[in-house]
This record gives sequence, structure tokens and C-alpha cells, in this order.
Amino acid sequence: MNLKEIKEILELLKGSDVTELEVARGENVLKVRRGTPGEIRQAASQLPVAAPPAGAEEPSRPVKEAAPKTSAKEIVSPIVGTFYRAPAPDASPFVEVGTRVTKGQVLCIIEAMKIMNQIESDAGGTVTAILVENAQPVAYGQPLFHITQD
Amino acid sequence: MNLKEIKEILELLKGSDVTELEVARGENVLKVRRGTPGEIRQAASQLPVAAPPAGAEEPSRPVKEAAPKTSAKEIVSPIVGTFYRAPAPDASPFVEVGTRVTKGQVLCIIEAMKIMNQIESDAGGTVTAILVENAQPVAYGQPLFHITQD
Amino acid sequence: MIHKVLIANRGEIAVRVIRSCREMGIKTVAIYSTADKEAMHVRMADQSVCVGPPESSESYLNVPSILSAIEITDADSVHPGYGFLAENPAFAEICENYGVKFIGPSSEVIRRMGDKVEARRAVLKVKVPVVPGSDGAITEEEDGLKVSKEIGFPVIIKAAAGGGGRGMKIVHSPASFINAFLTAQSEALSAFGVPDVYIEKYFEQSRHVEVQVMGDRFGSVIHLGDRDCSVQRRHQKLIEEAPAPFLPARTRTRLWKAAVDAATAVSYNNVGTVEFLYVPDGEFYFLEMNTRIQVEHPVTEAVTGIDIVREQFRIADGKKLRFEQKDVHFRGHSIECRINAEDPETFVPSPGTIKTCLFPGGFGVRVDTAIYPGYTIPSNYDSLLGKLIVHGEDRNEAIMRMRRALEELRIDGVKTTTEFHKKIMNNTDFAEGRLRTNFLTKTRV
Amino acid sequence: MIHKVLIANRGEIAVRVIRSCREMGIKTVAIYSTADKEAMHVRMADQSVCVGPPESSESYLNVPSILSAIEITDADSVHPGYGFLAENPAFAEICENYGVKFIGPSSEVIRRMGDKVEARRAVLKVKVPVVPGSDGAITEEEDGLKVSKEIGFPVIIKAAAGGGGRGMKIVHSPASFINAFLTAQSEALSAFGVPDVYIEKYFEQSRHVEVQVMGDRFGSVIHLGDRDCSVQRRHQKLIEEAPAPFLPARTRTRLWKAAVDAATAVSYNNVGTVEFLYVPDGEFYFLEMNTRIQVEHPVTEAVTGIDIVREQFRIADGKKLRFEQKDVHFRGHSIECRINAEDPETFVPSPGTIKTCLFPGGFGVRVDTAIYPGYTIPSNYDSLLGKLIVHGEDRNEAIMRMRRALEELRIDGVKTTTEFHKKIMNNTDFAEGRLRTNFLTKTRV
Repeated sequence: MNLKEIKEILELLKGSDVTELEVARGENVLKVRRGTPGEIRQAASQLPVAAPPAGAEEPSRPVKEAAPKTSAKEIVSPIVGTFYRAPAPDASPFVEVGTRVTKGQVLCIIEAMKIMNQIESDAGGTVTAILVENAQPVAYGQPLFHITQD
Repeated sequence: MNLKEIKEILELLKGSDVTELEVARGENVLKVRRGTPGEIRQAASQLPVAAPPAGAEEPSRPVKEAAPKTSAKEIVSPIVGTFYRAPAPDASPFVEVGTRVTKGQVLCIIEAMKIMNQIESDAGGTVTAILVENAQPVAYGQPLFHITQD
Repeated sequence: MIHKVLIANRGEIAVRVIRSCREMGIKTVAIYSTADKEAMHVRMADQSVCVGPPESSESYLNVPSILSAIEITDADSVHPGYGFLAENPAFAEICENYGVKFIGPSSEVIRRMGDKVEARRAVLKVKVPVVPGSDGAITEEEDGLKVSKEIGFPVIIKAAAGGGGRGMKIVHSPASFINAFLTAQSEALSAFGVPDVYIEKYFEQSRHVEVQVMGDRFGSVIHLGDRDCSVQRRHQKLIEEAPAPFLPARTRTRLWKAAVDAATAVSYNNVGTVEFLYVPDGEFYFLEMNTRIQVEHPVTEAVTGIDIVREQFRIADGKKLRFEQKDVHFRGHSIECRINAEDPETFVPSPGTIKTCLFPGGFGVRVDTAIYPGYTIPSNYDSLLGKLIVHGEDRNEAIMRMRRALEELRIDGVKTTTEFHKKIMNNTDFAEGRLRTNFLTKTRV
Repeated sequence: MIHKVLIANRGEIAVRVIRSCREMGIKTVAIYSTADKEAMHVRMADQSVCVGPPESSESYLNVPSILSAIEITDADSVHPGYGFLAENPAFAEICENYGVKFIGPSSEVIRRMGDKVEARRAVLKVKVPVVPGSDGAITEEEDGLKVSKEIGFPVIIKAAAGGGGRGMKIVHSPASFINAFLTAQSEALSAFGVPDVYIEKYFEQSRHVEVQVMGDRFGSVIHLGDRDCSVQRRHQKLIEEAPAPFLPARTRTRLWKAAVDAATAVSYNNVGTVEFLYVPDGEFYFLEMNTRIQVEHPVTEAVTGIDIVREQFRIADGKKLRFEQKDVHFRGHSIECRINAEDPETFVPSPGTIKTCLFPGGFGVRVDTAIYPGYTIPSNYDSLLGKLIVHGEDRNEAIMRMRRALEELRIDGVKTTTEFHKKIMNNTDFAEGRLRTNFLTKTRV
């Protein structure tokens, strides 16, 4: 079973009402399940949803964020709080896109319960993306930076 | 089993009411599960169901009945009533399996509202199946006989 | 004793009846057309019999076929639901003659109240106010014009054998009367088989208010309070509530009495509804009586706590009413929204297959439906998918609850009237009780 | 005024709270662990914040994280639901200090009633009968044995800091006392962090009866009637009903008074439940007070028509009770069945993905759930899938309706306790009121 065949099978399923499909050919197995989880998600959007804090939904889409950059490491927020790029309102940001950082270097501050928590990079490399705006709330597990390792 | 075969199987399923299919050929296995209708049907069987009159569910499975005999013509009940194979309790049945009949020949009686309705064959051929027991209730559209045309 | 009932209906009302039967220990037989093989009522009933092809006339209205189904299943009674054979006195009479209990009033009562002209005369005798109009059917256009001038324009021309809003003509001036009258006659003939029409005063600013009544076979009649069904589109009810809001207490009491008097006048002997036209800050007038269970009965069940379908069975089974008027207590306010498979703007029916359906739950929410995921709505019957009923301490709470419930409701695969109902529940005129039967014509929602 | 509430919970109770908020116009913030990304409460809330990994201790019990979530979403209040932080006085106190309204009683009341020994002393002062037992915690086994001999065996040893049926030991004779006492102490230590235990008389043939109370911040306390929760398995409630059936009228009145007296004694200032042990044809004894909304609150909502969660918000918002005792009217009978994802015979949890779920509808049926087709039940939390609540004119009607509703219920993908509930609803002992907390041990169902 090659990629072309898999594609064709998936193409075929589009018009059908098949919900689960499993094809095993020797050691090759193709399992497809379709259906409701994605549809249910629309239910939420049917409800009048106030703009969630930027991060609210992010943790549920790590794959989406990571997918384009296979070599990039994602730095996620270990706590709930407010994201600050600089140590003080008038100071320069800890890092910018393009900044080269070393493991243990401070990337940002997350304020939680009046305490400023310094978030350190757990990898060395180059900052290739800053995913949250300054002074925005972040949730647990929310991606903050991409660090592309050299 | 190659892609073409899988395609054909899926194509085939479109028109059917099959809900689960598993084809194993040697090491190759194809499993398909489709939509909800079949699942819902189980809901009914979860409910305490009194034995339905023999015919009650039959009309919903014409495919199942007809499938094995592609050349057989199905004679269905045009009315709701009680099926009698003979003109009187002590008389011989109108037809038996194997009886050769002509178009217009009486096959049975269906009693509805105290009236005896003679049901005639709308095809000539040989009676190859009698699908309802004598004196049993039948629903509209319920298959009564198979007539295999010569 | 009733042991087994054949339900001569389909959709949500068949499911509704099956539910009460299960709770009473009565066995159920569903009938279905070939288009309804996969219908919920067939899946839920203890037994089921296919009675004909998709066309109603050949299946759900096919009396010989239904009687045969009763015979072969040994059912001892038949529940007609609403629509189809529910108000057909001939069917009720045949059942009576066959020794099959008809779950409804006697055929004589159905026949009498079914003739709108005779019904009008019957209630007039017990001093129930009727809309000013012709005393009986009018055959000559000149007589019609004369009557119309006496009662004053605008007038409404109605088919004597009509109902459900069909075959009505509103006439605003003498100039257009003759033409409208002749059209109404020919429409009545083609729709109901009789050309008889009658004339009533027409009120632009009126509300549709009705009273649920209940009578037994021993002469007792009580009421279960009133309902408002003014939010209609082309005379089809869309939203109903109990009690009718913004009704002066004195008017309400008089309305109840009028309904009980009307029912008593015809020895009414099952549950039924007396419909009135109410002119706000003015009078109310008897319109007609529905001799069957109504689509909107759940709002009355919510405020009274009484299972009305169960009472239908008890009364038909020859039992006395379980309560006197003083035992009926009203609590809170209830609203029902009819969820139809229709475009919420144009109301064009939207048949199709239900992909997903998630119904609201929680406190004060009731759902009556016959759809399920994967169900294909046949195009042969009405477009009612289900009813959403809420109950709250007061009307405001009920409205807020209905908004919440409508937000939770999700039906994919067909268009539904959900969005329309959301608009009404957020409409100030509705909230403040500016309810009129021409609400939708006059209000941008 | 409360404008935006953070709901520090998950599952059906989070959904329940969101529903009332929507009806009151209060914005909602859901919190969730990474295991609950797809949970219903997250989908329904206006906003949502991930507060930690799957383990409750790191997410739903993670106070700093929850406080940060309150801060970044600008919530002005927090609803704790039941379980998790609902009866944690420290959390309530932190909220009070932060100026965040805790939707529940004040931290002081929670602390006081949370200590079972102090609670016992508080209610004794106002002459509410308590189970004969030790006046406070006992540390020496010999003292325990002495008390036990005084009150008579069998006795039950309970952890002072316990609750929810955990850490209890029943002792039938002096011979086995010392061993059981030492085990209970060490279990209390490991489960609740304190080894304190106390001793009470144990009644084999007792029922669990409780009274819903409601007090405001101005000293008014009323009750909303009683409930019976005797059908339990290992001290976990499975079926609840309101009112408690087969209770002598005089006993019921005294029970209500005792509950109101107990709540008044501690200036109780939100909704809560006073739990009693009732020995049929004998006395009742105060057990403990739950200072939160309970799983079984819907049965009381059904018979009173009062939205209890709404009242929680109103009281926490500093409003007076909306009614006096005389304004509370009871109607009919209500039963709740807890549908758990468990094997109906062994009660072993059955996690998995919900393939299909069809919930019952119609008159008198309420469903509270947080599951939907395609939802995967995380193994990190309790196994409650949803609650089926019915309301009928009387207990018999409620039982018949519950049977009907259970027959309509369909959940595929995981094992559920539905079949267990069907057996109970068809059990004669249950129907005739031979309810005891050891019902399941003694009855073959």
C-alpha cells in the first residue's frame, strides 16, 4: 500500500458515510476513523463565545503549531499567568525573533499571583517565533516560543 | 486485495444497509464500519420488545429477502390482514412450493375486516418459496411468495 | 381495562403516546408507511405494522388498513394523536362499533364540534361569546355582503368544514367582498369537499388564547388553565406558552368559565381545547374547539404537573376524572418552541438526513422529538422535528431558559427554525407581551 | 453584582453551573486539565483556561493556578461545584481575601462544619440529636473501647477529617475493637493527614435521609424538604429521591426543624445539606453537614420548582432569601439515578470512548450530563457520566417513569450502571420502601 493508494482511499471516503475503516495488507495496516469529535467542536462555536484569552485554546493545538517546523523546539508555559517579554515596562525585551539563546537563558516573565516567574529556555538555539503578545494571559501548556536548534 | 477491489467494495456499500463489513483474505483484512442507522436499530432491541407479528419487520428487509434469488419474483401483500393458504380451513392450499402458476392465478387469501381478498399472482412461473405461515398476520408490502419465472 | 393500543399516528406525538403507555403498562402497536420504516415510533413500540405506501391517504389515513392492523394485533384501543384521523368522527364511530376504544371524545362530540357553524350555535346557547358573524353557513354572496356590512369590515370568510388555518380569506372593504367570497367557496369545496363558508368579524390586533379542558363520561368538566399561541406564521402556531401572559385576572377567570361552559354544553368527554380570539383590553370570542390532544399540550403539563395523555386513556377507559377543579394547581410559566425542518427565514421545508443532533438538558427543559442521528426525514409529512419546552418560575425565567436551551440545541443535516426562535426570544415586543396573531407580519425579527 | 464566574470544576456539575449562569446573564470561565481539552464544560463556557496536567492535584486542586486563571480572565467570583475545592475552607478564605466571591458559605462556616467533631458539638447545643458516640476525637484505643462498651456494639469508627464514606470501620464486638481502631487511625492519617478518629453507634437497619437548607447573610434559614439516599454501594450514593418515602409525618416535621436549627446554629449562609441517619420506626440522628451543592440537588429542584444553583449565586451576591418557608411548596415525587461508567455488576470503572448516546425525553424527564458522541472519558476523574432525573405525581408514577426513561437511555462504547438501575426500579423491596443503606448488601438485585 503506497501513499497514492492511501490518498485514493481517503478521497473515496469523502463522499461516503463510512465511519471506520481498517485495511491490513500483510504488515501494512491503514485505520481510518471519521466523525463526530470535529463536528462537536462546531457546537462550541455555535454558542456565543466571548473572545477567549489568547492562550485559552492553544494547548489543544500543539500539533498545528509544531507541524511546519520539525526542527523547532517549542517552549510552553509551565503556569497560568500574564506573559511579559521584558523585565520592566520600559526595559528592552529579553529576546526578539532572531536572538540566539543558550540553555537556561531567561526568555520572558510570567506573572502569577503578583509573583514574577522567569521562564528559561531549556534548549540552545535561535528564537524563530514569539507566539504570544506582550501582557497577554497564557494558560498552562500554552506554546510561547519556537527555538530552532543549530 | 488491491485498491481496485477495495474501491469496488466501498462503492458497493453505498447502496446497501450494511453497517459493518470485515473481509479477510489470507493476510489481507478489510474492515469497514458505517454510520448510525444500524447502531440505532440496536436501541430498539434494547427495549423490551414483544414478539412482533411475523410480518411486522419484514418490509424493511427487502434486500435480504430478494438478494439470494435474483431471478425470483416476489409477491407482496397489497393489504394488511390475515394470510390463508386455502379457501377454507379443511380445503387444500391454493399452491405449494413447486406448484406451477400462471399470471392471475389465486395464490392465497388475505382476510381484512371480515372480507376474504384473493391474492393473484402477477407473474407466471414456479412457486419457490412460501414466506408466511398459514393464519399469520401480514403487513402492507410484506413478501408472501417467490415465483421463479421460467 | 385498556391493555394494548394501536397508535394511528407517527412522529413526535406517536413517541409521546408510547411514553405514557409504557408508564401505564399498556402495550403499544405502531403503524407506519413504507417511508417510515426507520422511524423512531416504530423502533419504540412493542409491535409495528406497515399499513401502506408513503402517501398519507394510503397509510395513516387508510381506515380499512388501520382497522385490519388493529384486528391482527389484537389491540383493544386506538390513539389517533393529532392530525390524520384525530378529528374524523366517522373513524371514531367505526371504532366504537367495532368495540375498539377510541382514545378521544365520542364520535358524536367530534362530529358536533367539527362543524364550526354548529359548534358556534352550541356555545352561544350557554352564553359563551362568539365572534360577531353569520349565524351559520352562507351560500349567496349578497347575503354574505349584507352580514358583513352589519358586523362591519374587516371580516374573515372561513370554510365551515375547515381548520388549521386553511381556506381563510380576510376582506377589508365591501368592494372586494364578492370576489373573495366566491374564491373562498371554491377553495372550501376543493380543500374540504363542501363549499360551505361562514363570515366573522376580523380583528387585526387579536391574540390566540385557548383553554385546555377535560371532561369524563359522567358529566364532570374541568379546565387545566390557558395557553397563548399568538406567534403564528400563516395561521400555523410556532410558539406557545402557559399561562397566557398579560391577561387581566378577571378576563382569565371568565375565559376559564366560558371554556368549561362550552365543553359542558356538548357533554364533552375527553381532553380538548377551546380556542378563543382575544382582543387585548377588550373581549374574547369563541373560535372553535379541538377535540384531540394538541401539539402544545406540554406547556400545560409543565404548569399543572398533569400527564394529559394519561388522562386521555383513563377517561376513554370509563374512569371518572381524578380531580376536581380545586385540585388543579398552577406553578410557574412554560414556553414551547416548535423546531421545524424549515429555513428559518423563508420557512421553506428542508428535508434531508440528520447528521448530528444534540438536545439541551438540565433543569426545566423538556424535549419531545422523534429524530435521531442518521434519520432521514421523509418529505411526505409535516416538517415538525421536535418540540423544546421549558418551565420556569415566571415568564422571564422561562424566556432566559429557552434562550439557553436554544443555544445548546444542535441539529446538523437539515435547516431548522432554531435561529428564528432565538430571534423571538430576544425580541422586546415578545418579552413585553405585545403578542398578536399578526406578530410576524408586523414585527421585524 | 456578579458578572463573570470561574467554575473550578469539570463534568456534569460544571455544565449544570454554566446553564444557570447563562440564564442569569453571568459570563462563565471554564478551567480544564490537559486531559479535559475536549470536555463539554470547556465547549460550553464563554472562556476557558488550561490550568495544569491531568492529575487533579496539579489542575482542579491547584489553587495558585486557579487563582491566576481568575486573575487573567477578570472573573469576579468562583463556583467550586462539588468535590475538588468545594469544602476547602482555605480556598474559600483566599477567595474572600482576594475580593473574589466564593459561591458557597463563608470560609468560617465551611471550616466549622468540616470538622465532624466540632459540627457534632455545635448541633448538640441546639438540641439536634446526634448518634450516641464519643464527644470528640479519641486518641487512645482503651478510651475508644470504653466509649464503645457504654454506647453498645456495633459501633462505627470514622475519621474526623473524613467524608464521602472513606476511612470508616464497623466493629461488631469488643474482641475486634483494638485492631480496628488502630487500623482506622493509620488510614485516617494516610487519607486525610490527621489520625483523629471518633466513634459512633452503628445501626444495621438505618436509612440515609437528608434535608436541603438555604440560609442568607442576614440570618434567615429555610429548608427545601428532605431526600432519601439510602441506595448506596460502599457509602457511595447511587439513587436519590425527594421526598424521603415512607417517613411518618411527625418525623418529617421534626427532621426539617432539626436541619434548620443546625444550620441556624452555625449562621449557615448559602445552600447546604444536613445529613441524618434515620432508624425506621425510631429516631433520627445528625450525621454531618455538606457545605456545598450536592450531586442529588435536582430531585429537590423537581419537587420545589426552585433552581438551587441560582439561589447559590444570589445569596453569595449578598441578596436576601427570595422566599420564606411558607412560600416553599412541594409537588410530586422525584428520583435520580446516577449513570456511571462502571460495570453494572462489579462496579469496576469502564473508561473508553462514547460511540452513541441517546438520552430519554418527554414529560417529567431531566438529563444532566457532560458526555456526547465521540467523547473519551479520561481515567483521571470519577466515573459519573450523567444523571437521569424523573418527576411524577407520586412515587409510583416516578418509578414507572424512571423505568421508561432507563429503557430509552442508550450509551454505547463504555459499560454503564443502567442495567443496575433497571433492576432496582423493578425491585419490590425498593418499591415498598424497604430502604436501608445496606440495601445492596442484603438484597439480591
